[in-house]
Amino acid sequence: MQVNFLGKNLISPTVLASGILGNNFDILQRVHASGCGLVTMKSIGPTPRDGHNNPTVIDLGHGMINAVGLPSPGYLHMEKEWADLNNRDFPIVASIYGASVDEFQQVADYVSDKKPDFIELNISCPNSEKHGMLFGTSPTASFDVVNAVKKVVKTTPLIAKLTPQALDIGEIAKACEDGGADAICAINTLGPGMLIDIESRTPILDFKKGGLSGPMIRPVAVRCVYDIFKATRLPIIGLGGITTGADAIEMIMAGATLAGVGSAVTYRGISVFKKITREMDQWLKDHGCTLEDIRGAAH
Amino acid sequence: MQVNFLGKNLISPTVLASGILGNNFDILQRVHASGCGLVTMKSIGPTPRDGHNNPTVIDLGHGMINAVGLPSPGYLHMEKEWADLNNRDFPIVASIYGASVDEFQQVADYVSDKKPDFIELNISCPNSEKHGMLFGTSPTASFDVVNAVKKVVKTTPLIAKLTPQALDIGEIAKACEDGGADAICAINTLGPGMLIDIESRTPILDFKKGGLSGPMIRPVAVRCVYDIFKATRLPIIGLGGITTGADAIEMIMAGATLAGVGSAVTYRGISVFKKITREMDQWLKDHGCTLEDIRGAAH
Amino acid sequence: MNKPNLTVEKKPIMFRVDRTKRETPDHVTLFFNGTIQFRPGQFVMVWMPGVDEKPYTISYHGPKTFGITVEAKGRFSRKAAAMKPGDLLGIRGPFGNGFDTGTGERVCVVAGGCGTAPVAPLIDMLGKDITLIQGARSRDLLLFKERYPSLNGHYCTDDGTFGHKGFVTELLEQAISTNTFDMVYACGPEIMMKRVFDICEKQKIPCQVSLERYMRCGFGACGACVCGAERVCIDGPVFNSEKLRQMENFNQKALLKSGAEVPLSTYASWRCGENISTTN
Amino acid sequence: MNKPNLTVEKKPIMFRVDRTKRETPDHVTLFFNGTIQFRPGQFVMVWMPGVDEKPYTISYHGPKTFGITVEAKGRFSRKAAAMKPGDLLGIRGPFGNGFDTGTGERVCVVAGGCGTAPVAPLIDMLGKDITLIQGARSRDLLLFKERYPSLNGHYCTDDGTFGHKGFVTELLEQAISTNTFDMVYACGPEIMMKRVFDICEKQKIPCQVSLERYMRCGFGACGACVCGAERVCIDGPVFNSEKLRQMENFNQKALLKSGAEVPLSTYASWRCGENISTTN
Ligand SMILES: Cc1cc2nc3c(=O)[nH]c(=O)nc-3n(C[C@H](O)[C@H](O)[C@H](O)COP(=O)(O)OP(=O)(O)OC[C@H]3O[C@@H](n4cnc5c(N)ncnc54)[C@H](O)[C@@H]3O)c2cc1C
Ligand SMILES: Cc1cc2nc3c(=O)[nH]c(=O)nc-3n(C[C@H](O)[C@H](O)[C@H](O)COP(=O)(O)OP(=O)(O)OC[C@H]3O[C@@H](n4cnc5c(N)ncnc54)[C@H](O)[C@@H]3O)c2cc1C
Ligand SMILES: Cc1cc2nc3c(=O)[nH]c(=O)nc-3n(C[C@H](O)[C@H](O)[C@H](O)COP(=O)(O)O)c2cc1C
Ligand SMILES: Cc1cc2nc3c(=O)[nH]c(=O)nc-3n(C[C@H](O)[C@H](O)[C@H](O)COP(=O)(O)O)c2cc1C
Ligand code: FES
Ligand code: FES
Repeated sequence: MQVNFLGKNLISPTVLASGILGNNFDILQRVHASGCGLVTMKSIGPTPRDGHNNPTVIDLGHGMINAVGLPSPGYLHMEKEWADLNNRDFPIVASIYGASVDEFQQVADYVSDKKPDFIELNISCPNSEKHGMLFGTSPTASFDVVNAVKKVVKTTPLIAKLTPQALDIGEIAKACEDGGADAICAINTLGPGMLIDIESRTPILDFKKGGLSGPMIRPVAVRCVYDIFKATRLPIIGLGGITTGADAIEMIMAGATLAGVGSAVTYRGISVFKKITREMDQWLKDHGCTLEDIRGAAH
Repeated sequence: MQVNFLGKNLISPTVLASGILGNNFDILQRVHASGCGLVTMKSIGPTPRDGHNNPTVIDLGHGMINAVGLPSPGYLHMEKEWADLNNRDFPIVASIYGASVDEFQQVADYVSDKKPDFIELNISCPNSEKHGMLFGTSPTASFDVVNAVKKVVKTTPLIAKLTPQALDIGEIAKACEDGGADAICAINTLGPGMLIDIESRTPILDFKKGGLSGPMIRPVAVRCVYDIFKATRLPIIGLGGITTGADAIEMIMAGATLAGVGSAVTYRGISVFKKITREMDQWLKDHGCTLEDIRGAAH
Repeated sequence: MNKPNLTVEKKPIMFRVDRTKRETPDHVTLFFNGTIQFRPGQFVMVWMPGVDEKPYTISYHGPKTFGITVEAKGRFSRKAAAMKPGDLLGIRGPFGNGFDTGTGERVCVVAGGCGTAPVAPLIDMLGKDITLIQGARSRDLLLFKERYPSLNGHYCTDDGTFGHKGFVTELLEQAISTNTFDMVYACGPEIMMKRVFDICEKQKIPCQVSLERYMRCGFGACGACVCGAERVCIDGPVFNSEKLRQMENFNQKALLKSGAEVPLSTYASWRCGENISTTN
Repeated sequence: MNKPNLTVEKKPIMFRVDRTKRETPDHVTLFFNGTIQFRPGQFVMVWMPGVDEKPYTISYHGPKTFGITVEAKGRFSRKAAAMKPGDLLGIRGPFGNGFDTGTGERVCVVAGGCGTAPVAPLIDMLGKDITLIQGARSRDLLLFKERYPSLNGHYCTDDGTFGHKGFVTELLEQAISTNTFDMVYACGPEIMMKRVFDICEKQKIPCQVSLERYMRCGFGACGACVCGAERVCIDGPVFNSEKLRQMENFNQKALLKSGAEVPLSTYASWRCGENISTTN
């Protein structure tokens, strides 16, 4: 089930979300081999960072909560990864983050030289004191960071990853489009939320708060993609709670071009990409239509 | 399990959330008789309003999505209710909404004469084009509406009901406190979200988007109450996904004074209030402590 | 894809109309392929994408099929009655308590107009000594007239074109005078339900009647359907004598879509499309 | 309140330490009242509120009790080893694949240091013709020395205070030369695992070894624990010969907390607290 995304041919309309598995090249390759059309690296930061102590990720059954806290070797300490990237035969998104426009620019400048197929700007992470979400909730800040990065990366297509916490996510998407983004990825985790253990009277996550993902956030993700589709002409990676082919079809009908998958790896294994692709394919066959036919069909 | 809330004695620390059941006095009385400490009327508006067509409420198992759309007879057409209120022997919250500060003032002025124990300002509903949520996401607008209402209601204690969509809910709570609010209720429904039926390619809710409630939003509600507790000294009605006594204890540990219950009526019946109260009571006994002891204990 | 079991799924499950059957000039039954576990008297919320969603009683059920019978009246039901095989509808449910069928051997079933829909599967299930009393405006509007040929049926019409000219309540009084009933089941307009209840109270026969209110959620959350302190969607739609005795609003009051409590006559006028604003 | 079944619950379930047992100067077992369904080799994430959460193998299990055995080394494990009955810990799990126990009659179990913890319930369960080879730094650090008195045990210590002076791998080579094994199970430092694997490869005996990496989620989502393309938490922690042959990073590379891929020796230094920044 080939699809074209910003000029690249993908073997499936499914995308591995950033921060799921993507800690090294080998596992990205395994995910690709499991039928994933486009794999995203764990978000890369300007300097080495450990992230938070455990507990960092808890499964709630109908979704997950996490505050991993943007661990990263830092873009300067990933020679092995950059070398591996050079020998790849499948498309990769490099996700990056920073605490300022300067940092985003600096990381993007370096990373674009390593020639990933796309660079994703994580302007939407709730799990750090100072990175990300601040940008993604302000149209002007979103414009600024995308615009600044666009200047340095020149040809690498840019994907802006947005947060559902934005009051008007359509407006943010439009600002990113104006700033030079080539696509939108939505959504990052929702909330944040908090779990308190009542026996020890302690928040369970070491960072106390964490972002929600998985099936429970899907209605919000679908609404966000719907709003973004209305507000821009950019292709959208619809992400948030997708677990089945039907979920992916729903996201496409909201306006997505590709279907991102994160937490579902937990619920259906790494083969979830193959499974979702097969289920989508079957559905399209049963209904005698193509992905193009149904994109944005719910509008 | 008596508790005191702003000077009123309640038979239980549980509160019926607005918009759940509270369409007439008889059912409020039934909920009270089922062990609920404080019952809230369905939000009352300035003029008669039908709300949205069906589907308006869908159960997703781990929570609900709704866009009822603030139906209301309008405060001028509720003589029967106001008369019933006069003869009550249990405390009641009148929830009100408006599309402007003027409308809030007008409804509050009239309603306070009917002597409910509390007036709740619904500045947080996502299910209408122009009511509510706009206020609850801006500190200045929140201050303005609370302040304006405070001037006309004089003695009726005011509860400001907040939305998790606020970027910094602590800041909003503080603005409400500064405006004269006597308590905070958090949270209203989350999102909004959207469900699309892929066979008909149509959003399922007639209003397309709807707010999420129930177990799936609990982590967000707990985090909001935690943030509000940090930001203000006001008592908090913690609301969002509470279904068991343990859930209520968790909310109290986040900083709530009372535990609001909405969607759980669906999952455990109207007797959920009695059940939760009993479970809380048992837990406190087992742990040899009081509600006071554990309030905010997770901080 | 296999249809999931309706009692587990909570979102509307989409069904294509399998076949339709014109029952009378006003009534059409829509059949669906699917299993549904339900008790007679329970209802489903029927969603017509882009139009609205309304409660309908399950009127037919087989091992692999079920049906609802629609009286073409207003905007929604006219569209529903005009549906063709292959058309899509969403179904949520079943909801409500349904009739309590574990009560006594000799029963009387009273149905008026479209009220025959919920009692049909009741009759299918009871398999007891059943007296059926059914009324309609006119002969050709008598629903399911041929469905129970072996049944002890008493019929009446407003215009006298079939059976007794008059009301089902008259036939009920007559039947009670010559039979001993352990239970009377009834469904029809609320004024008729009230008369049935009064008759049964006088004769000290327990009864169960099915009521109707404007509904939103269907499962007891929103309070749109309250009749006093009872939620018609989940505490009902079937209420027994004991409950009815305490229901002050029975045959008296109902809520409009706005939540305004009005006399039942005002509610009926709204429901009957007399362009009364639902926000009075 | 009854403890929910651990295999269903996903949040940490809180347990109070029921009793503790000092196994050696370095090792303490914490016992909990609760049922846990698990396979030997599986682990749980153990949360000490306000401190951290780390993976520990289940080392004891009974019908109503289970235990973990902690080697007091660093910040977390020292606090854990010092816990008293009544202290609270949160437990998530069990996670991981565990050992495959359906393989052949004659098995050899090789354990080094704290690696004895996961193989103990394996020995309990196997009930086969078992040869145990166990090593430690010194006599008093030999974990569970009295736990399997009837077992065919071969011991070694670094300092020669008990059994053979030397490495378990030497004992393994010896045992292989005089026995036929259908399977070798091993747990211990990764360098020892590599030697065991090499010996088995040479002798064409299949083996299963348990590995260790820094973990976050424990259930295959975050990728923190990857060894090449394998997630140690869910594809492992037990890997068989077939897998090991393809794992280039086995005994070579590991990720630090930051995700930086480093030589195993660097990782070990970090783990051994030599104040190497985890972000290299
Ligand atoms: C528990 C329950 C079970 C039900 N089961 C059935 C069933 O099995 N079959 C069935 O046909 N209906 C049933 N109904 C009624 C059904 O839900 C609709 O109200 C009805 O079909 C009319 O909808 P409408 O959209 O056509 O009317 P609306 O578009 O809602 O507007 C009113 C219009 O409908 C007509 N109308 C609607 N309701 C009534 C009424 N109660 N009395 C008189 N006129 C009315 C009027 O002519 C008017 O034009 C049930 C209702 C409930 C609460
Ligand atoms: C699947 C799995 C199962 C495990 N089962 C057990 C078990 O049953 N029993 C058990 O005791 N541990 C087990 N561990 C290791 C355990 O999770 C911790 O890493 C260990 O207890 C040390 O934690 P710490 O907090 O004390 O060390 P940290 O605070 O994390 O910091 C490092 C410090 O710990 C010491 N240290 C930590 N790890 C090592 C190591 N691998 N080698 C040498 N020194 C180290 C150092 O002395 C140093 O001071 C297991 C790990 C995994 C991945
Ligand atoms: C454990 C975990 C780690 C994540 N790390 C990142 C990250 O580093 N960068 C990022 O942009 N998103 C990160 N996310 C968010 C996901 O990419 C995704 O947006 C989110 O989980 C919603 O998708 P899902 O519901 O399919 O999981 C992370 C999510 C999880 C669960
Ligand atoms: C069907 C429905 C109707 C609601 N109507 C209102 C309303 O009129 N006014 C209001 O302030 N909140 C309304 N809410 C929000 C609830 O009061 C509550 O804030 C929310 O449902 C979260 O609590 P819960 O998870 O316990 O349901 C409504 C919620 C539901 C599910
Ligand atoms: S329809 Fe919602 S409570 Fe009955
Ligand atoms: S610890 Fe998260 S994938 Fe292994």
